[in-house]
Amino acid sequence: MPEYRVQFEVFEGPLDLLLHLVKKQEVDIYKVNLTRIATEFVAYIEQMRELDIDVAGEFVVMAATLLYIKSRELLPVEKQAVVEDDDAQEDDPRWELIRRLVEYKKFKDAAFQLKEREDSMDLVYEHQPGRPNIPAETETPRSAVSVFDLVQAVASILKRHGERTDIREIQADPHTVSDRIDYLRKLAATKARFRFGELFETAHSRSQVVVTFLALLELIRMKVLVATQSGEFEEIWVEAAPPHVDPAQPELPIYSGPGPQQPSIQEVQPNEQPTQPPADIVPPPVAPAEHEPPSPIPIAEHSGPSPA
Amino acid sequence: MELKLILEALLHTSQKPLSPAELRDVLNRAADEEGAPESARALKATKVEDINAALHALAAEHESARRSFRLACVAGSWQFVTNPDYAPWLKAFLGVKSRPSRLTQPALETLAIIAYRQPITRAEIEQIRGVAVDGVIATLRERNLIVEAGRAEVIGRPMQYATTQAFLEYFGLPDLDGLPAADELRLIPVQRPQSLLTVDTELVTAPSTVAQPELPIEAVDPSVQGNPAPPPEP
Amino acid sequence: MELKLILEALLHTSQKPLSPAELRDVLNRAADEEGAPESARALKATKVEDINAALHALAAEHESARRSFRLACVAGSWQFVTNPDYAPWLKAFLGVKSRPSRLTQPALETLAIIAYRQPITRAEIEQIRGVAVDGVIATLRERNLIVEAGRAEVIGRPMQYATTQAFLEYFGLPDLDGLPAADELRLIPVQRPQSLLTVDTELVTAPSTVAQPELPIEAVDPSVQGNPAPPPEP
Repeated sequence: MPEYRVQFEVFEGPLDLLLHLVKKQEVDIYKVNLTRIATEFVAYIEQMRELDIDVAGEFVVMAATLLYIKSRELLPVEKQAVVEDDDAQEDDPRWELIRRLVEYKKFKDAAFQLKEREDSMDLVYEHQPGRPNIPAETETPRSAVSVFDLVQAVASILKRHGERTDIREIQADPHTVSDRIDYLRKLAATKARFRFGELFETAHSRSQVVVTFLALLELIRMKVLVATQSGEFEEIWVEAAPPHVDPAQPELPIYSGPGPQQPSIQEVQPNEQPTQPPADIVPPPVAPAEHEPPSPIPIAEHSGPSPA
Repeated sequence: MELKLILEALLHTSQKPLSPAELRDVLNRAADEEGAPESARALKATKVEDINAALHALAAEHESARRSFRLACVAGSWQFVTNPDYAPWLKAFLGVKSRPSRLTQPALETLAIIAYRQPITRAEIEQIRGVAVDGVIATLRERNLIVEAGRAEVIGRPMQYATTQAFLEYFGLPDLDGLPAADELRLIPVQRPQSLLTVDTELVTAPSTVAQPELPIEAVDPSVQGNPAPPPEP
Repeated sequence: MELKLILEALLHTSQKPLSPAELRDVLNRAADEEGAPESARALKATKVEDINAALHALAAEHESARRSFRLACVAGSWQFVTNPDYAPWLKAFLGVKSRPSRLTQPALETLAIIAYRQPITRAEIEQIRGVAVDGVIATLRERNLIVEAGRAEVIGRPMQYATTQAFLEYFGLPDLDGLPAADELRLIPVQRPQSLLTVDTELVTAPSTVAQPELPIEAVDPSVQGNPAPPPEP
C-alpha cells in the first residue's frame, strides 16, 4: 500500500496529521470527536509501522496523549481525575490539545500566505532608473584628468600584471627611467616642442614604451616639461616648462622603478627657455604640489589584493 | 515644487530602493549645493515623518492611477516595481528572475512562527509545530532569513530567534506589521514552555500532576509568563 | 491587458531606450513562450505602427498626468526621462558636480582596460586587474564613461562594456585610435570561457603605434602571438 507512504510524507508532524483527521470529520475544530480521532491516529501509526516507516517520536507522544484523553473519556465523569474549578479548562487535556491544534492551524495558514508572497515575488520586476534630465551647466570645465592619467593607469596595470605572473624569465632590462629622462631632456633642448605620439613611434619593446611614459610623467611632475593641448581632439604637445619653479615645492624623491639607477634630483635644473605657455593651455595633469602625495606614480599602489 | 513629486523623481532615477532617511539626506545635500534654487533650499531639514507621509500619499496616488507599476515599500525602503500582471512580457524581456530556491513547507511554517512571535526560542517553536526544528532553523539561518537575537531570560538561557531584513526583502514586506493577519496571530496567548514537548508524556503516566496546577518542576521566569505577547518589533 | 500598459512596464524595466521594433520583438517572444497566457499570445504579430501609436498615446497620458517624469522619444527609441525641474535634487542625488571629480586610480585602471580591450566583460577586466570591479563599473556607468555593449557569445552570455563618446570627450581624444600606444595592455592574455566565437576578439581594438611588438614576458594566447597587431603609423 504505497499510497500510505506517499500520504505520510505530506504530514509535517503529529499536529499536521491531526489537522488532517479533524478535517476529515468535517466539523468545527471545537466540536471534533477526539475519541474517534484518537482511534484513527493510532491506527494510522500502526499502519506506518507495518509498512516499516520510521515513526517519529513526536507521533508516539501524540498517540499517548490521545490515548490518555480517550481512556479518560471512558470513565464516568465522577471517576475522572479531580480538576480544580478555576483551572478546569486550562488543564483539561482535550482543551489543551484543541488549543494547540487551533494555534498550529493559524500558523499553517500564515505559512501558506508567505508561500503565496514568495511566489508572487517572482512576478514583480524592479524599475530601472529613468534618464535624469539635468540641463548642462553653462560651461562645463574640462576635468583635471587628462589622457596622462589614463596612461599612468595603463602603466600600473602592466606593472602589476607582470608581478602577478607566477614564474617568468627575468630579463636584463636595458631601458631605465633615468635614461629616458635624460633622453627627453635632450630632446626638449633641441626641439621647441614635440608631439606626444612621436615619443613612442620609435619604441620597440614593452619596457621602452612604459619607461618612456614614466619618464615623461616624471618630467612633467618635476615641471621640467609641460604637456599642452589647444582644445579637445587637438594634438597633445610636449615642451619645456616655463622657467619659474615654485621654490616652496620640495623636490621629492622620485620614481624607483625597474631600472637600477635612481635619477638624480640635483641634476634637475629649471629650463632656461623663456617660452610662456599659450593662454588656452590645458594645465599639466599632475596637480600642484600641495595636493600631491610624495609619489604621484602609483607603481606600488594596489587597489586590492592580487590573486595568487 | 511639491515634495511628493521630488521624491518621485528621485525614486524614478534610483537604481536601488531608497529609505526616507536617504531621501532626506538628498534633500539636504540639494539645499546646501552652491547656487541651489530657492525651491531646493526651502526643503532643507525636511522631517523624515513628512517624507514618510509624502511617500505613502505618492504610493496611494500611483495605486489609484492603475498603471503597470506601483511604488512599493520593502523593508523600509521605497522603489517602483511592476505589477505582477505584466510578468509574461517582462519575463520574455528580462529573463526569469534568479531567485533562491523555494522554501520547504517546514521552513515556511517555522519562519511564520518566528516572524509573528519573535524573539522566540527553539523550544517554543517546537511547542507550536509539534516537531523538532533543528534542521529547519539551521537552513533558515544559512539563508539569512533569521538570526540569533539574544537569550531568553529563563532557565538554560536558550537562544532566541528573530527575522532579518533579508526576510522582509525576500517576501517583499514593508515591515513586520505588514505580515498578513498579523494582529490575530500575535494575540493568541502564548503557551510558554512550562514543559517541553517530550514532557507531555506525563499526561499518560501521571495525570495527577496535571490536575494540580502547582508550580511546574522547571522554574519559569515570571516576567515571561506574565508577558505573553512579544513586542512586534524585533 | 492593454498594449499601452504592457509597453509602459517594459520601458520602466529597461536599462536603455527601446525602439518600437524592439518592443515588438519582446511581444513576439512573450507570445511564443511556453505556457504563455492568452493575453500574451493575443499580442503576437502586433504591428510596429500600432506600437508606435500606443507609445504616442502613452506619452500623451504621462504628459497630462503632470508627474515628475515623462516618456520621451529620442532618435526613434523611447525612454522615461525626468522633468528638468527636478534637476537640483537629481544632481545632489547622482553626485553630479559642476566640476567633475577626479577619477580614482581603480576607476582609471578599469577604464583603461575597457578602452583598450572593448568590448570586454567584467570577468575579463577582473582577470587583468586582479580585483573585483563591480563598484568601479557602476561609477563609470553613472558617469557615462562606459556603456553596456551587448553580451559576449560565451557561456552565461555576460554583459560587455565599451567606452562612450563622453569618454573620448573627457580625455580629449578624437577617437579610439587616438589612445596612446599601450600594446602590452592589449596583449595581456585573458582566459576566456569556452568561446562560441571563432573570431579572436583580442585584437579588435584600435591599432597600436608600436612598430614591432616583441613577445611579451607573459605567456600570450598563441592566437594572439601568431597575429600581431598591424603597425600602421598614425
